[in-house]
Amino acid sequence: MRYHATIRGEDRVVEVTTREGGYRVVIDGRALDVDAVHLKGGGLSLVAGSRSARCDIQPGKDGKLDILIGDTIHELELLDERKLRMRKAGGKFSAEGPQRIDAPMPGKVVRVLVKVGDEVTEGQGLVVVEAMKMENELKSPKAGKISELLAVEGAAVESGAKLVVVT
Amino acid sequence: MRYHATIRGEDRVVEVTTREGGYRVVIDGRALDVDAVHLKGGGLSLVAGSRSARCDIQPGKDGKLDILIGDTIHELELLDERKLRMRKAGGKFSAEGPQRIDAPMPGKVVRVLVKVGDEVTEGQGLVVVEAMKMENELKSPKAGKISELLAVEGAAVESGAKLVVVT
Amino acid sequence: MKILIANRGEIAVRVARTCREMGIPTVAVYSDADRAALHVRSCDEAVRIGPAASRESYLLIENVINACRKTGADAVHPGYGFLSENARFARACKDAGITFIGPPPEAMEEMGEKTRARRKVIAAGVPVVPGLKEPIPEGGEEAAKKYALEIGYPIMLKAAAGGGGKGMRLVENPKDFDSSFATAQREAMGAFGDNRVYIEKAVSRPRHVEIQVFADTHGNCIWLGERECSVQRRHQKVIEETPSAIVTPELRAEMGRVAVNAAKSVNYVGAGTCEFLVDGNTRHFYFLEMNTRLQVEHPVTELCTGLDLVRWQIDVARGGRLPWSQEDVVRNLRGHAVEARLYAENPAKNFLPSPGHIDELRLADGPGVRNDCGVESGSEVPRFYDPMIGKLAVWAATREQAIDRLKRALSETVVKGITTNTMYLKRVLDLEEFRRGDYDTGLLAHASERLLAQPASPDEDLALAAAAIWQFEQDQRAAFKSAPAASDDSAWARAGRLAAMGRGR
Amino acid sequence: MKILIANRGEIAVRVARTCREMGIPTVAVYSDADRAALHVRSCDEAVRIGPAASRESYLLIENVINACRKTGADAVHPGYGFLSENARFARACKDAGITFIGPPPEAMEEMGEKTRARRKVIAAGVPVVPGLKEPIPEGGEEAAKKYALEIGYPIMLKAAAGGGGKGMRLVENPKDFDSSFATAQREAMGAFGDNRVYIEKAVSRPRHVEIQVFADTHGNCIWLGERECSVQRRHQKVIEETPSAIVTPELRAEMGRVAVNAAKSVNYVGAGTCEFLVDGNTRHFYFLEMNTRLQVEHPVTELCTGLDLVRWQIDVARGGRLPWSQEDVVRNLRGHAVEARLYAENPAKNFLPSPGHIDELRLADGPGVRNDCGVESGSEVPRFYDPMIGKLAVWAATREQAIDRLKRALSETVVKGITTNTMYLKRVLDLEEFRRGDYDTGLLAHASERLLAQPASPDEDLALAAAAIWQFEQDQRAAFKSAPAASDDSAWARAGRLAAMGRGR
Repeated sequence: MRYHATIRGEDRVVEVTTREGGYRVVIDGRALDVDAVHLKGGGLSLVAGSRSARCDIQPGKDGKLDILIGDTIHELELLDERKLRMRKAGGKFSAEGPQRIDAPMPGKVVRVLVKVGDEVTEGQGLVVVEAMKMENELKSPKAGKISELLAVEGAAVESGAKLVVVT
Repeated sequence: MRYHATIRGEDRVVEVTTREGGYRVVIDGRALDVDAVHLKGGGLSLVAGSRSARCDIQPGKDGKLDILIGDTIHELELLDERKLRMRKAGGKFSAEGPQRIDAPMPGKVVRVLVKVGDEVTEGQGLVVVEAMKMENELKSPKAGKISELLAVEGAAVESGAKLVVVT
Repeated sequence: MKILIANRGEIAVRVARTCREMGIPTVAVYSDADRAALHVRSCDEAVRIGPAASRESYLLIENVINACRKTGADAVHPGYGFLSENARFARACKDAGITFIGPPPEAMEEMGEKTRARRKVIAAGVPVVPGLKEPIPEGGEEAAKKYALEIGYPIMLKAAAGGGGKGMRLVENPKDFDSSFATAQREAMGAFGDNRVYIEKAVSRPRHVEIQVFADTHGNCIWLGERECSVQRRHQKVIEETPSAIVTPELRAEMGRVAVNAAKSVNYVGAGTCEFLVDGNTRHFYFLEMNTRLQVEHPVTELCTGLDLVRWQIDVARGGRLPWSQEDVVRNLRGHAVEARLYAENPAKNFLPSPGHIDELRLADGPGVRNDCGVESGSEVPRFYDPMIGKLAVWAATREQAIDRLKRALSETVVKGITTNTMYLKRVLDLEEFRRGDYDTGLLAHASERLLAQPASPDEDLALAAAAIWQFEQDQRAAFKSAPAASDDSAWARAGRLAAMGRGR
Repeated sequence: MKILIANRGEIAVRVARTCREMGIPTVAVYSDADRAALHVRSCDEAVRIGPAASRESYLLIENVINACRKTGADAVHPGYGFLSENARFARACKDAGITFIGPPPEAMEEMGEKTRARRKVIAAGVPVVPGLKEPIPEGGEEAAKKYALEIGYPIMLKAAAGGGGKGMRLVENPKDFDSSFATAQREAMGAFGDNRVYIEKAVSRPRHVEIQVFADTHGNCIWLGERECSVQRRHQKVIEETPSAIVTPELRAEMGRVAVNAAKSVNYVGAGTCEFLVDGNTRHFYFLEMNTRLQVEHPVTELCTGLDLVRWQIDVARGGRLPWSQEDVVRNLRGHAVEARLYAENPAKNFLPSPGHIDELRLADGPGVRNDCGVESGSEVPRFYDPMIGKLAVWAATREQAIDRLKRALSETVVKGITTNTMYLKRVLDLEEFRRGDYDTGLLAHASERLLAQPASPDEDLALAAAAIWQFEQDQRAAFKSAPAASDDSAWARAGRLAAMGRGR
C-alpha cells in the first residue's frame, strides 16, 4: 500500500508491504524492515534493525495522526492515493475567503468583543469563552469584516459551535 | 429479563428491568434499585441506595461469572430460561459415568503414574504435568478403571488436551 | 467514625485511600457530571448532591450536610477548593454534630479573607508585602488607581476571598488597570461567589515558597518544611519541589518559626500552609496568605518526611496529639521530592482546556514514583471543573536524581483521547534555569517560546513507518468489517498474541 | 556506556528505568515468546536471541554476547536468575571486553556451588547448618540415607547448583527419601542443567532472614540491613519485609558483620545477599548461601534506605566508590517496607500456573506504593518462564501501617484474563501470626486451609445484581450484532459516557 505523508511541512511517500515476520516500509526510496506488534489500545511496538520503540498513535481528523515516540510527538498527515486525489480536488484550506471561528471546546461565552460589520485585524480578539474556570480569547485568523455573529454573552456553547464569521 | 443464578450452592431467581436512571433488580422477590455505569474493560460501578461498589466481571464458560467486589470474588452461574431448559435436558455434569482428565494448562507431561486397565481410587495421582518449572499432579475425580490413556511422558500438551479417561 | 469526602477527583481518591488503610468507611458525593468518576467507586458509599455546576452541587452546604445525614457520616473531609475554606460550612458541620476535619471556623475566618489575615499576622510580627489591605469598594476604582501609582507598578489584583492563584492578575502598567480589574472581578465572582479584589505591590524576582504547618488541639504546633512553587503559569502552580534550592537550614527554621507564629495567632488546628514570597536576591520573605486546608502539593512534603498528612488530619480531628516534636521533623527530613501537575489542556493552543474522554491512561511505576490520579482509562474529564486530572510526584536522594526520575516517569505517563501538558512538563524540567534551581515565578512566562519549540527528532522515519503500518492495518481490517467482527480491542489483542507467539518466525 | 539487559520481565523493566534516569542507553533481548513483552519496548534497542525455551535463548551465553556485539553494548546487567550467577558468562563478557555488572567470576564460583561456599565461609568463621557438604555421588543414595539418619530427620535435599528454593525438598521421614530424591534431581536438572543434590539438616521453627551487602572495587564492603522472607510456599518466597520482627539492632549489626565477612572471604564486588536461617526460639543464625546478584526482593531494602541499588551496581561497575559508610546506613534506615509477589497461578487449584492473556491490569497507586511489573493490559504471560508477573511493595512509618497499606494496595490491584494470587496475598496479610510477626517458614503450609476458605460476604446481592445487569446488557447488545457494530470497547465507553452525562436524570 502506498501513502502520501506530510511531516514537519515536508511531503514523503511511504509504501508498506507485509513480509515474513513483519513489514517492509519504503520511505522516499529508503527501505526499512520493521517488525511490528500491535498493543492493546492501538499502539505499536516496533523493532527496526536493533532499534526498539513504543509508538502511541492518536488518530485525528482527515488523515492526521499524532505519533508519540519517547519524548516527541510526531504530528503527521497520511493520505492514500484516493484521499489525496479528493484532497487535491477540494483544494487546501487556507486563510483566504470567509473564515469561520468555532468554539474550540464546550464552554460559556463570557464576552463578545465585536459586532457585525466591524473591521478586524488579524489576531484581534473576537470572543472570550470560559471553560474549566479559565478564560480563553478567540482571535481573528485574518484581517476583514465581521459578516456573521452567533455568539451571545452568557450562552453555553458546545465544541465546534459556530461563533463568528470573518469575511 | 429473568435469570436463574447459583451462588455458594444456592439457587436464586434474579429479574432485571431498566428504569429511569438505572435498573430494577429483583432477587428472590427482594427489589433493589441499582444505578449502574459500565466501565472500560467491562466492569460496573454500582450505586444501590447509598452503597457504592466497583464490580469487576470475569466471564467463564457456560454461564459462569466471577464478580470481584472489594476483597471478595463471588463465583456464580447465571442462566436465562432457555439456557436453563437446555441445561436441565442435558443433566448436570457429575462424577458419575466416564470422567475425562484434561491438561489444565499448556505444559509438558513429566510422569504417567498409571496404565490402561489400572484400578484407581478417587484422588489418586494419574499424571504429572510441568509448567513454569512447577510440577502439578492430576488426580482421579472418582474411583474406577483407566479406560483410555493418551498422556505420553515427555510430550508437550496444550491446555484442554485429553490425557486420561477413568470409567 | 465514617468520613464523607466533600470533594471530587484525585484528592477525593487520595483521602479515601488513607481511610481504607485506617479501616474507616467512606462516603463519596457526586454531581451528575461525576457519576462515572473514579472517586465515586473508590468509596464505600456515594450520594448524588446535584447537577454538574459546582454552585449547585459541590458548593451547596445543605446538600453535603444532608448526604452526611443520609449515610450517617459523622465526619467530613473537605479536601481542597470547593467548601474546604468555607467557615459557614465548618459551622454547619459543627451544628449538625459532624466533625469537620480542618481548623475551627474562627481560624478559617481570620485567615479566609486575605486583608483581615494580613492585619492579624502583622500584629504577630509576620512580615508582609506592602499593599492596600482593604478590598476596593464599589466605585473606588479611581482611589485604587491613585494608590497603585503610589506603591508603583507592577501591581497585583487579588480576589479578597481567593486562593490558589485563581482571580489574581498582574498589572504591568496603569493603562491595563481597567481591563484587568474587570477580569479579576469576574473571575473572583465565578470562582468564589465574591467579586471583591484588593491591590498589592508585586515583588521582583519573586519565588513562591510555602511552609507546611500542623497543629493539634493540645496547643502543639510545628512546621514540616517548605515547598517551592515558583514554577507557575498565570498563577497556576505547575511543578512543586522540596526542599527549595534557595532555602538554607537557617532560613527554613526562621520561616518555619514565623509560619508557626502566624498559625498560633489564630489558634490554628490541623494542616495548614503559610505562603510566602521570597525575594530571589535578598532572600527576604513576605507572608502572602495562609491556606487553611490540605494543599494540592502536599505529597512532596509526605515524600520527604515519610508522613501521611491525611492520617494526621484524622488523628488530630479525633483529638489526638501530634506524635512528632519539631526536632523529630528536622531529624526525619530526607532527600528531594518533585511533583508535576497533569492538566487536561493544550499548551500548543494557549493552554486551552481539553475536557473529554480518556481512551487510555498509562501511569508511571517503579522506584520512587507516586501517582495521585482522579481518572483512569475510560474516564470522562468533565468541562465543569478544574482541568487538573492528577499529580505525578517522585522522591530521590538528590535534587538532580529526583528531576531525572520525574522526567523518566513523565515519559512513561501517556494519556490518550484528550490533550495534556505532559510534553510541556518534560520541557520545563529541561530548562537550564530550573536545573540550576535559579528561577522565579516568571520562569514559565520568560521561557514560553523555548517550551513550545518543536525540535527535530531522529525518529521521524520510525514515526512515518508506525503511521503507515497502523493505517495499513486499519485499511486491511476495514475490508473485513462485514464479517462477524469481534471487538476492536480483542482484535488488537489477538494481533498482539499472534506476534507474541512468534508470528512468522 | 550502553547496557544490555540479559533478562526479561519485571527486572528487565526495572533496570531499564534506572538506566533511563542515568541517561544510559539500553538493549533488551527477547525470545520468540517475548517479542510482545513489556521489557522489549522499555529499552532503546532490542535483539532476538532465540526460541521460547530459555535453554535456547536467555541461557545461551553466545547469543547474549553476540547481541552485545551487534548493538555495541559495552556492559551487561544480568538481573536475577538465568545467567546472573553463571561464572562462565561473566568470563565470556570479560573476554569480549564487556563489563559484567556483578561480582568477579572467581567470587561467583566460590559462592556458586553451595558446598564450596560453605567450606569457604566456615573458614571465615561464619556459622552454618549441619549437613553433608558434598553432593550425593552416583549410586551414593544408601550412604546418603545413612547420613540423613545420623543428623536426624527432617532433612533438606538441595540442588548443588540451585537457588531461590528451586530444586529444594523437605523430607519429613526416611520412607519418603527415594521419591523426594528423584523429584529433587529432576527439578534440579530442569532448572539448572545439573541434577546433583546434597543433604542438610532442617532447622526447626526456622525463619529466613537475609542480609543485603554491597562492596566496591576499592575494598569497601557494607551491609544494608536485613530482609525477612519466611513467608514461603514450597520454598518460593511470597511476601518479604524489612525490618524483620525478630531482628534487634544488635542482632542486625552481628548478622551484618558476619555477612560482610562472608563477602570479603571471596573478595566480593557489587550487590550480594547472604541468606541465613534464624532459629525462631534461640535467635541463632546459620549461613545458608550467598546469592551473587540483585535479589527479587531488593525493593524493600531500597524503600527503607532510600537507595537505588541498580544505580549503585552501575556506579561500582564503573569503578566508583560506595558513597556511604556503615554509619550512614544505620543513620538512614527508616520505617517499614513489605513486598508481595504477584504470581500468575491459581491458589484454588493447588497453585496451578495460569499463563495466558491479560485482558486488563489495574495497578495500585497513591501514598507509599511501588509497582515493579513486567506486564501491562494486553500482555501475554508465556508458559515458558517463572509465573511471577510483578511485585507490589509499600513503605510506611510502622509495620502495622505498612501491612494495612499493602492490603489497601492489593485491593486496588486487579488482573483480568488470567488467575493470580492477589486474594491469597490479602488473606496472608490477615493471618494473625503474620500480623503479630510471630511466624516461620512453615506459616503458609500450616495456614493453608484458612488461606483458601471462602467466607460469606454481605455483598452477595450486589454481586448477583452486577452479574444480572452485565448479562442483561450482553443480551441486549447481542440483538444489535448485525447493525454496523462499533467496537465492544467504545460501546462500553459510550455507555459509560451516557451515564457520566447523567443518563435519565
